[in-house]
Amino acid sequence: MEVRELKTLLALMQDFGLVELEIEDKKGKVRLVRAGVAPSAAPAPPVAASKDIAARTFAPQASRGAQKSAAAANGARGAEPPVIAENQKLVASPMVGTFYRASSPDSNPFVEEGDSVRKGQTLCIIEAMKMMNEIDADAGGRIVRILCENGQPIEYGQPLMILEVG
Amino acid sequence: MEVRELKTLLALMQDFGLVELEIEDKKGKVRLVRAGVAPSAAPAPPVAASKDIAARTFAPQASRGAQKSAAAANGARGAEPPVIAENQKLVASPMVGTFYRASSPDSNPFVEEGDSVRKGQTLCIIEAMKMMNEIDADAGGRIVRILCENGQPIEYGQPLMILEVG
Amino acid sequence: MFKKLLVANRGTIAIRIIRACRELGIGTIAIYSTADKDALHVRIADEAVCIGPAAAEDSYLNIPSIISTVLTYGADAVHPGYGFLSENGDFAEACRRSGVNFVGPRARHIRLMGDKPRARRIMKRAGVPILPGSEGTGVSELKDAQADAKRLGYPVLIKAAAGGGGKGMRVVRDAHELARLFPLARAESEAAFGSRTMYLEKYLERARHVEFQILADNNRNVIHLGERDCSIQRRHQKVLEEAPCPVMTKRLREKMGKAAVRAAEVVGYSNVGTVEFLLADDGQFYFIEMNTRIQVEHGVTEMVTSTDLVRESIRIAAGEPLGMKQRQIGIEGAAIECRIYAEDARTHLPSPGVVTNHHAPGGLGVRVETALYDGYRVPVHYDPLIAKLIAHADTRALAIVRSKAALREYVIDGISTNIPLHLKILDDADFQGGEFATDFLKRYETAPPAAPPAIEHPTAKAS
Amino acid sequence: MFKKLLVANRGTIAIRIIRACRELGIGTIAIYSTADKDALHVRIADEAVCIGPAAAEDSYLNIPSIISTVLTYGADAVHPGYGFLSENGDFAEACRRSGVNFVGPRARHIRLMGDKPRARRIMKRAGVPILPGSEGTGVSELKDAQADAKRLGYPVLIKAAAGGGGKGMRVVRDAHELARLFPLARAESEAAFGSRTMYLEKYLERARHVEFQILADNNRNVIHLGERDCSIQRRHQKVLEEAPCPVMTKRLREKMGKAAVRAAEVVGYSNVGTVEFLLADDGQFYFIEMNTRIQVEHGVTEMVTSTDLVRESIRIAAGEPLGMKQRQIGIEGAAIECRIYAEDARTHLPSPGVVTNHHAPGGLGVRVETALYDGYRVPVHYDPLIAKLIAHADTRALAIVRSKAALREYVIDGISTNIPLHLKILDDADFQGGEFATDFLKRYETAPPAAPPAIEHPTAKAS
Repeated sequence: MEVRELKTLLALMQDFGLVELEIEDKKGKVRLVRAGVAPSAAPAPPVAASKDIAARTFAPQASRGAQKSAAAANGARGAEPPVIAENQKLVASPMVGTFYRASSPDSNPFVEEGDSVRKGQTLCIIEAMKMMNEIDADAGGRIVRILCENGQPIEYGQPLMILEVG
Repeated sequence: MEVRELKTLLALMQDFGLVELEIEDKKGKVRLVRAGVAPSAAPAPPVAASKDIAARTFAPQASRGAQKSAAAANGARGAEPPVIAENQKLVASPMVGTFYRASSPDSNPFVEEGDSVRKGQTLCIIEAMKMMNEIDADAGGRIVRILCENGQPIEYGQPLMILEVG
Repeated sequence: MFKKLLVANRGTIAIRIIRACRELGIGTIAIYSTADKDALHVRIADEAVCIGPAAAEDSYLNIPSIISTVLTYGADAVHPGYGFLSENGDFAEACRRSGVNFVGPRARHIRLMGDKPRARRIMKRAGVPILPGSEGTGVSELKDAQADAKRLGYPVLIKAAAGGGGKGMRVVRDAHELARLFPLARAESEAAFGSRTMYLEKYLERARHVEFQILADNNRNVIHLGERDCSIQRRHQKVLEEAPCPVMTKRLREKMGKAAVRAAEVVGYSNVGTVEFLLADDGQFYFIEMNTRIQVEHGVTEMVTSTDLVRESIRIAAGEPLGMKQRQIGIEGAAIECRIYAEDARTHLPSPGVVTNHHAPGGLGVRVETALYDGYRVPVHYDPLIAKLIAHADTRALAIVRSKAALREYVIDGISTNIPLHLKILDDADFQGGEFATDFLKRYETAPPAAPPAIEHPTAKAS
Repeated sequence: MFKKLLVANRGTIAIRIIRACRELGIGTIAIYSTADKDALHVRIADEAVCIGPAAAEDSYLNIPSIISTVLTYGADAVHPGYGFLSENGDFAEACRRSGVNFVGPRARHIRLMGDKPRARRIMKRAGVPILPGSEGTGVSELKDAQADAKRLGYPVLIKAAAGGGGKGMRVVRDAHELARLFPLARAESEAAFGSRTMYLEKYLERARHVEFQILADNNRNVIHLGERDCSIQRRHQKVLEEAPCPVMTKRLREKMGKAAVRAAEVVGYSNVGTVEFLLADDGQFYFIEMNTRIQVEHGVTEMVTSTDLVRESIRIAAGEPLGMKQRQIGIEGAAIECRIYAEDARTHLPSPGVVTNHHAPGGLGVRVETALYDGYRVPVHYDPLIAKLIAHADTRALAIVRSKAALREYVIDGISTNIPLHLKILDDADFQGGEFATDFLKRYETAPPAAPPAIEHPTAKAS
């Protein structure tokens, strides 16, 4: 099918309260169902897709990718948001800065993957303007995955770790 | 189907209170369900809609309409193609020129609405470059409607009359 | 030259700066709020860093976050664009302290020109004509304002000492109005700038807003690039600008240009700047203020002088000398800029939403600066300026025709814009005759509706 | 001036002409085939008339239909653009006989310059240098061609006497090749132009294609507007053009310009025209042919000379005198035009289909001429030229950088384009150094695939 502006479609789906949208192409079939009608056990629209397509739309036609730094590649914009289970949550950075796993180069990391943590426990440090900002767990649980490398630049809102709650 | 302007279709859905819209193409099948209306035998697909949307897209934002002459307004592009029944056909102009209903200003028109015509009978004249080109009926039947005014400029392919065959 | 420049802005000016950097071989870092993740400036920059949530205070005005981005991602220069932090002395200073170049004047010049009564004093001393107004550091009490107004004679204009953008500005025609509106203006100033200090100026009924573009390098070479006429304003907000000013003479340009250069020289100014004047019917002109940044309307000057002001400002910030001399600057033809706002044509309220169809005009003499694209959602959080359409031609008459033709070709579906207003202006006989002042747009004002209408559903009118 | 002009063309040049008319206050009639009912030129013209079915022979090349439209819808001028009927003497004459102005030279000049051997003879007599080649009216038999080739010495170029656009053209390096390729070239000429008459020219291995823009009014005032370098060609089809030619000197420009003006003067030419030369390594130049219409690449000349060639051609056709003198023409900066074709990057086969996403670049010094819009279906029936991207800057180096940046911002999804090829050219060190000849693009030729691949489903890659 022609997915000319799926991103816009998705926005429109939201705007128009569509609960179902079916497109089958090679020039055939569309089905649109708005809310308030019976068949509504529709799954939530894949919001992430919207972003991907948006990103693709302006993908440079030449190989500008090479110029893109790790920043863009790793940033909230560039990367797929990690998929998490229902009992998991993402620890996101509240600021721009540099990610550190330990309080100093020769200290042990605050946490390792698999570690259990309690609410309020320091998970990592984001250095911003020479200030060391401790990022604490806002719930007890287990660190399932650490998503960033030590010393890596971090955007606002960038996922740092996956925490399994409970 | 052409999903190029699905978003516009969505706007139309809203405007017409559609809750469901199903299109399967290669010029076949449309299903439109309006809110509060029992799903019914859907009317014929509004084929013209696609063209209208295309035309609208670039509708000038200011009142350029005033500058548009009768040519544009009456042309194949500007006007709705007339709706015809299954046993009817359109007589379309094979050339650009001026439409005349009679062979000279003081002659009687070749045909009037309601007249029966036989195959090969002259229906009208298109004058192009001082040449008078007779347009003949390519089937016998009855002239249901004459779509153009005497002396009117005519585009290539512009519908001139509706002929009910048989 | 710089290696990597952080663009501390969004929208059309961010695009403009990124393009200029690309041509200078400078890498670019775009910053963006979470509301702007799909914005065009994010997409065309070499790198892009999310710096905070949608609210401007937490992102585009968030100095610590921006400086942290500079340090973490390794930029050696920052361009502030216009609006946001562009006239914030603290930001310029924070950049300097972080060892990064700020593309703009020194912090003290930003602060000096931001203090309007002080700038007036300096200009007066330097022999640059100013309007009669409050003396000293301004007034914050009604009784002082009343004394000033009495001395000046009505009408007078109340202005915020720390002001800009029309905030805290009121015209008063008698003592009664002054008593009523002074506290209102002061409250507005306090809300917008955190300052109760106001000043009064004699109000000219029919004057044009004429501003001179300044370029100054770090070695005190200062030139001007002629003027722009920005009289077409709605409530002190520019709507349409042009260069040259249609009533300018060579002699007057020389005189006003000299005053503008003097204004920059007297404070030791560097980088781009704009000296704004009121030009009265009798040919007298008066300094209003100096803007210490690139202006929205810089493009019209670029077209008629064949210069690249953003490029020049970056070069100057990198320590390079001015690339041209005053005598090399000529004015070729005429250029008009239409600011395209996402706003309701009738109410002037912002009209955010999804752009369901976008087609920019093009062709000879037509320049478009925009951050729009098909499917882009204009966010509610920021300035509604979505595009600038600049037409350049041999003559002003042709620039007007070219602007109109381009506006008619412009397709922006899904949201409302002020394109119809621009067409009205360009069709206006007085505008075409060059006969207008800052009150021009009042003729197209419609009374605001009783209650502000709900913002229209962005896609409703797409049908 | 004219009241209503019929644009006998489609695509970018139709848009260009409509815009020029709008600026001159002339109404416009677009014509279109049934395949073009949604085309942009149809949408932006004041009126639009469908003149026939998709096949060009039945619509854009259908003289009776076009003349009938002129008479029925009441136009007083016709602009042929380029391609289609632009160099058809019969069409120019049919316009004149119908009492309507043809924007272009007189029919006899079109026919004269269309007869290549005759044009060569006239130029030779007028003292304009020509390449050694066939004498008289050309050759149609192999034995005559063999005699000519022997006299000239190999390599030689076979050309169609009625030719253009690379059709019927072949380089031959020895008698054996001549025997093989002459009948082939002749057959091509017969198919394309209905003429078996060919002529031979000495072939220059490393020469540049340098052409001069001519403007002439009806009072025999002739000027030139400098040159364009169009050496970047693929199989005799121009791909990228620039002004000025990077190796041009002031002295050589004067000399070649004088020859070009002489070429127009000697036949009493009027309106726009282009005199094409080959420029050899040693600085010698040779007349190839004269194009009696506006060229695709006219925009680069407009940028560096600040003229509007389409406007001028319409003014001249309306009987107005030249608006400028030779000494007023200067060359400012450098301009590059990239022709954007809807073609497969590897096979160069046309790539028609629906444009699923369209975003044109913009900003300072960037001019886009296109008939594309978002959702437009590029038809299979016509030339694959879908856009021209023109970058103008102070220097050639900056024009190259600006072109590259703009090409990277250009989004045309759903169909393939030659944008990647342009980026390769602009990145090429020899191109950047100005060191290239008409054989330049051979280095980027890839062997054509064994079998032409099926044209990709236009939307397949959008998903």
